[in-house]
Amino acid sequence: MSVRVGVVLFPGSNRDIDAINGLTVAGAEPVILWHEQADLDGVSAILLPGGFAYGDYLRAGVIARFSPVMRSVAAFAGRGGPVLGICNGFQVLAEAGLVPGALLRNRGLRFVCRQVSLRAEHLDTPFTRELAGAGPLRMPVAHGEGCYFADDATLDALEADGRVLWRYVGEDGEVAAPDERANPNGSLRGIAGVRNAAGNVAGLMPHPETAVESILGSDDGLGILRSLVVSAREYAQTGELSGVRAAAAVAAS
Amino acid sequence: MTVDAPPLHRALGLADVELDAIRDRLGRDPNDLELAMFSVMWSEHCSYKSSRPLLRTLPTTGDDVVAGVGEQAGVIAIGDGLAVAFKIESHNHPSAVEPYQGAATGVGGILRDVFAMGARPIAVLDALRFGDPSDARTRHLVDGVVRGVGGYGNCVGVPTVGGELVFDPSYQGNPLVNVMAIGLLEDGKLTRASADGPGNLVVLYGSATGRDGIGGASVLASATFGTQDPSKRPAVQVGDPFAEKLLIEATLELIAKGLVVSIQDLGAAGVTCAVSETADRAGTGVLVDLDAIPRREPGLEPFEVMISESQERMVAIVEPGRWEAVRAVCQRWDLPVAVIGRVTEEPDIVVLTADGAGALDTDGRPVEAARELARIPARALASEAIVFERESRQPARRRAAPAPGAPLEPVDALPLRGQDPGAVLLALLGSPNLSSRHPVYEQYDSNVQSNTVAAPGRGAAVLRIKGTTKALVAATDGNAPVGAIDPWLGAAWSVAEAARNVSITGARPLGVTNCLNYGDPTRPEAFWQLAEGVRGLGDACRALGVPVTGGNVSLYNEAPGSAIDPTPEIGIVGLLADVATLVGPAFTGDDHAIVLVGEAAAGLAGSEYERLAGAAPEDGPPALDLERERRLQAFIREAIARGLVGSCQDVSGGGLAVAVAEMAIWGGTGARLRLPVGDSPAVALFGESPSRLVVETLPRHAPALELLARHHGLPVETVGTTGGARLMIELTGGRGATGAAEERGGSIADALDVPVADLRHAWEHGLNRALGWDAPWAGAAEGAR
Amino acid sequence: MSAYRFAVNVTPKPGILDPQGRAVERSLPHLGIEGVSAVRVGRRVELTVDADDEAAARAVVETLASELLSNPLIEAYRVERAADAAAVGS
Amino acid sequence: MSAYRFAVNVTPKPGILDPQGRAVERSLPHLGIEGVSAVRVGRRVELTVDADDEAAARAVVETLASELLSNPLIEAYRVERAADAAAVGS
Ligand SMILES: Nc1ncnc2c1ncn2[C@@H]1O[C@H](COP(=O)(O)OP(=O)(O)O)[C@@H](O)[C@H]1O
Ligand SMILES: [Mg+2]
Repeated sequence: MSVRVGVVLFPGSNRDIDAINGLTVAGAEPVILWHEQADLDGVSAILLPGGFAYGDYLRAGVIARFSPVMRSVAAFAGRGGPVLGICNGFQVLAEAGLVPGALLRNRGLRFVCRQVSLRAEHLDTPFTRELAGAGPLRMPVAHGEGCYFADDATLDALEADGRVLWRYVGEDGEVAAPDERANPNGSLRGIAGVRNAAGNVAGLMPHPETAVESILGSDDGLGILRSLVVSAREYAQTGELSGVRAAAAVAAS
Repeated sequence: MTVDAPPLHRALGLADVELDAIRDRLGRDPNDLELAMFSVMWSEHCSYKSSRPLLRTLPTTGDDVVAGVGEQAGVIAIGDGLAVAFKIESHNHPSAVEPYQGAATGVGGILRDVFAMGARPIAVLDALRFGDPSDARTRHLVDGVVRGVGGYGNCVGVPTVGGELVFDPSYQGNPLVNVMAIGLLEDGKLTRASADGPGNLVVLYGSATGRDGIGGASVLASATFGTQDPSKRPAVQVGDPFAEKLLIEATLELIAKGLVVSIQDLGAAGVTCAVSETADRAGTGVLVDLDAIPRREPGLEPFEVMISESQERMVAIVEPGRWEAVRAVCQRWDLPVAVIGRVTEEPDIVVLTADGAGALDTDGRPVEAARELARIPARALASEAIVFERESRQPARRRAAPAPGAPLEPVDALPLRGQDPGAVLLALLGSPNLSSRHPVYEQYDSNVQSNTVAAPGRGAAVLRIKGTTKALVAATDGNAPVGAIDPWLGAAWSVAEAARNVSITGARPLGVTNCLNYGDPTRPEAFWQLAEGVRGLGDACRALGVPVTGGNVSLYNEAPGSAIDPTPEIGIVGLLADVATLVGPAFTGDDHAIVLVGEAAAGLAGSEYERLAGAAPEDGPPALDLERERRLQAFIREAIARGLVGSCQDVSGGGLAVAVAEMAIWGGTGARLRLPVGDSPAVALFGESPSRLVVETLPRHAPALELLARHHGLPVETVGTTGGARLMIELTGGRGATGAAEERGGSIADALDVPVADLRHAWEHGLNRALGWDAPWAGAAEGAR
Repeated sequence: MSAYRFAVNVTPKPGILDPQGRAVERSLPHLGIEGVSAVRVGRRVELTVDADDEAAARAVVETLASELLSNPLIEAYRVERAADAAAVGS
Repeated sequence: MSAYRFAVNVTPKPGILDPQGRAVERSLPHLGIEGVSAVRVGRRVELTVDADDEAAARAVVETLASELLSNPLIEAYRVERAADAAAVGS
């Protein structure tokens, strides 16, 4: 039986089409979660898709954060359910404080759409467990505000805690510094994606859901979506996720 | 009115004969509101008053054409219960005034034309033309226009998958911004803009109405831009792509649920245009309740409400019983919605007000307090707008094309003398018009919706159609330099090139949309260019068997003292039956055969080589044989279908050398060619004569490929092999020789010999350098806004 | 109830990267402008609040500024009364 | 020479559509906020000018504001002295 994965639809979301396609290819049953609904329709994982929720006016992701559905998403995350935010979805999660850091305007002050290379930093998480190796993974970025920022202490803590999940890498496989072309937006320490302290909520700027078929230029993103689907299935069956920490441990850390 | 004040009709841009024609149609004098409505509807932009007689000559029919010229967008059936809708439109003048918003609202407008027909927009292409890239004003325009196209398209979630960017001095005072949109619709969802059914409601939904673009249609499209009358400065329209995204979803939902009789977008001339055109198509009229139109600000005059060009609005014709359901859909998408009128049998547009209290009762009858502000027959505003037979005069020609078969003159000997042809190739690849456009298209989301098989950068865009094996292939092309010399040739050439770009992927061209960018039609020379352009467009489409399904005419592209070169912009969509057979333009491997189909013709005029090396005054552009072009395209489609083609590129800007260099750069492998030089190495290497292809094939397939080409009556020769890290082209057997060889006294031409890495470097960095975008402060001003 | 017009100035916090501010600084030489430094680009939001008194109105603005208009991780804000209390259509 | 700190407030002109302002207004119900209207979203640019006197400094800011920081077709600007004259590191 295929597992139900929610795709949150805000006014202005536009990669919902891609998310639905990607999840379908990855073997899940996508379920649209309208921004005004509080009920999560029994989904076992949630994907916040890309786009421009509320036009990204003011600041990407900020208005969407106040939608009724986001209260339910936060509660679902609090219960340990797997949540993945992609691009605008990452921005919404960051604005909502569900993942650490902020996404600033791209350092080059222009929207950037091109293929990038990612390296997965950990392969034992709900979002990377199905990856064959660390990478490099080829997939597109498409955003104007994707420069990952947190203060140095926070960054150190994230790294020490294993919460940096993906980084931009150059052709040599090395992490791309903020001023290198392989780092499309100037993100600090090449960070493309992170997760929360418990480990069940993650966000990334690149688009694995658009890189799920070789005809689209790459299927390297499939491993990330499959990981989410496997995690959803596990969560549906056991109410827990492997590779995450119990809430008590998080509170203590 | 004081004696000195110009009469109102002239202030609105209407000529005296037009006022007479209006009196004629009304049987009385128009009042001021009526005059304002006529002035926007009879603008060139809405009425096509100069071009309509020409456009009637175009071939517009085809077996699969579901909707064509006269509709908001052309629609062609593609099987599997699907159809494709597409259309191109200009936003030149607004973009010259305010590049970001001009371009952004251009994208918004053309998308509305497509989804108003019931199609989900799946792609945008932008064809852009500017003056000198080193000029500060040009840079400001490029930066703003590109940000505007991206800012809008990215937000609405429609990928921008192709287009053009050309720099030429003729656009210095008058940039061109043409945008094409493509949509996909299911059979049975086609929705026409026709106000059928007297008694039905006229529903306005989308953004509220403000003072945006008042008079923009008439002032911008009908007056020469740049005259210094500040009162003609239109209010700039600001686009709201977020509102457009909601409008797309709401409109498609209304259509999917079968809630509307008809839909039309609001563009130029606003409510006036939408109600008069929809009524005219149905032979009905509309009672407009002015009071019911939602406003963004207080104090709007009736004429402002009627002609405002506020963006992101649509009009739907709705049966009364469906109104509540329509309202619910709009409210779900958070869009203001209101009943603003009723369809009537009496074929007049009647504007009513009860001083803000609502002029129509719930049954659609005028309330007692209602006053009639305007009454005009719908057809007088729309299909029976005035038409002018403009005077046409051929200017003394600057240069003529050499007659077909004329001996090849070495007109190029001078520029090339003493030059290593490799250096010329590097200069061409790094030039503003031929270098990689990635600094521009990387600012566009090109893969949202997960359909993009071939993204911008390498020839035509390819979009797979989910749930089928099919793909759509799309391109825009417009050749102005050739058209400046011979406007017939420029237009026919543009069609040939656009169609060729589709055919070389293996796809069959379905239909053509076009944007005719020309000068002031009241100048006989400019009108002649337009007439010749339309003739060339029609001839080429007939010869290639591709119908014209729509388009747009943009006239008065003149800055004080200069007109643009005539620029017929062709947008084309083709269908690939099986996306697995798609052929790209990048070399696919080493030791493959390189086959040249077609042969070089004389003439370097209008080429990028000429732009670089200077013009030879006695030279003309090469000829175009439309019948040969048809056979060439039939040949390549057949060759691809039979699996004989590894990669294919047509010879266009920069000539054969640039075509092969691109294939090498993109494929990451070099090549070695021996090229019959004829009499002119420059013509052989850099000439842009049409109807030629470079085809890569497996060595064992080369004989079959050659045979097939001969079957189609095409000259063909295997000229080389792929592989290695360099591009080497030996020139053989000609009288002329490249300069370097001559200087050594040799009679055998030099080889062109350049590492592919150098070619790539020149090609990748050229545009950033030309625009100054490689400087650390690049784009600062615009970016900081 | 009266109408009070406020402005909220949102600026990047000290130490936070401000590429827009830097871009402005870098472009100054090309405009022939000298002596300008420490450019910071932020947002300004003007709004009208209907409330019983100014304190109540200001409380609404503070909520809005801290929860919606600024991101405390990266931005600071300041609320001020705006001179032109006249409401402007949006 | 002294250092003067200024702020330039750039706002959409009256009558010009302000999609950002509209979006903020429409999101307020989600925040449970009432009574807010006429929201206009613009930019605020703060900068330090080294000049002989305040008039000279202000002249520089005016040039900058009209030529670089605002788009006169759709935006209005106002220059003001910024309270915190202390330069903030960018
Ligand atoms: N150059 C052209 N070639 C063919 N058809 C054209 C051309 N220009 C305009 N048309 C057709 O005339 C009709 C009116 O054009 P236009 O006013 O631009 O459309 P719309 O009202 O949908 O914006 C459309 O059907 C359009 O396709
Ligand atoms: Mg239209």
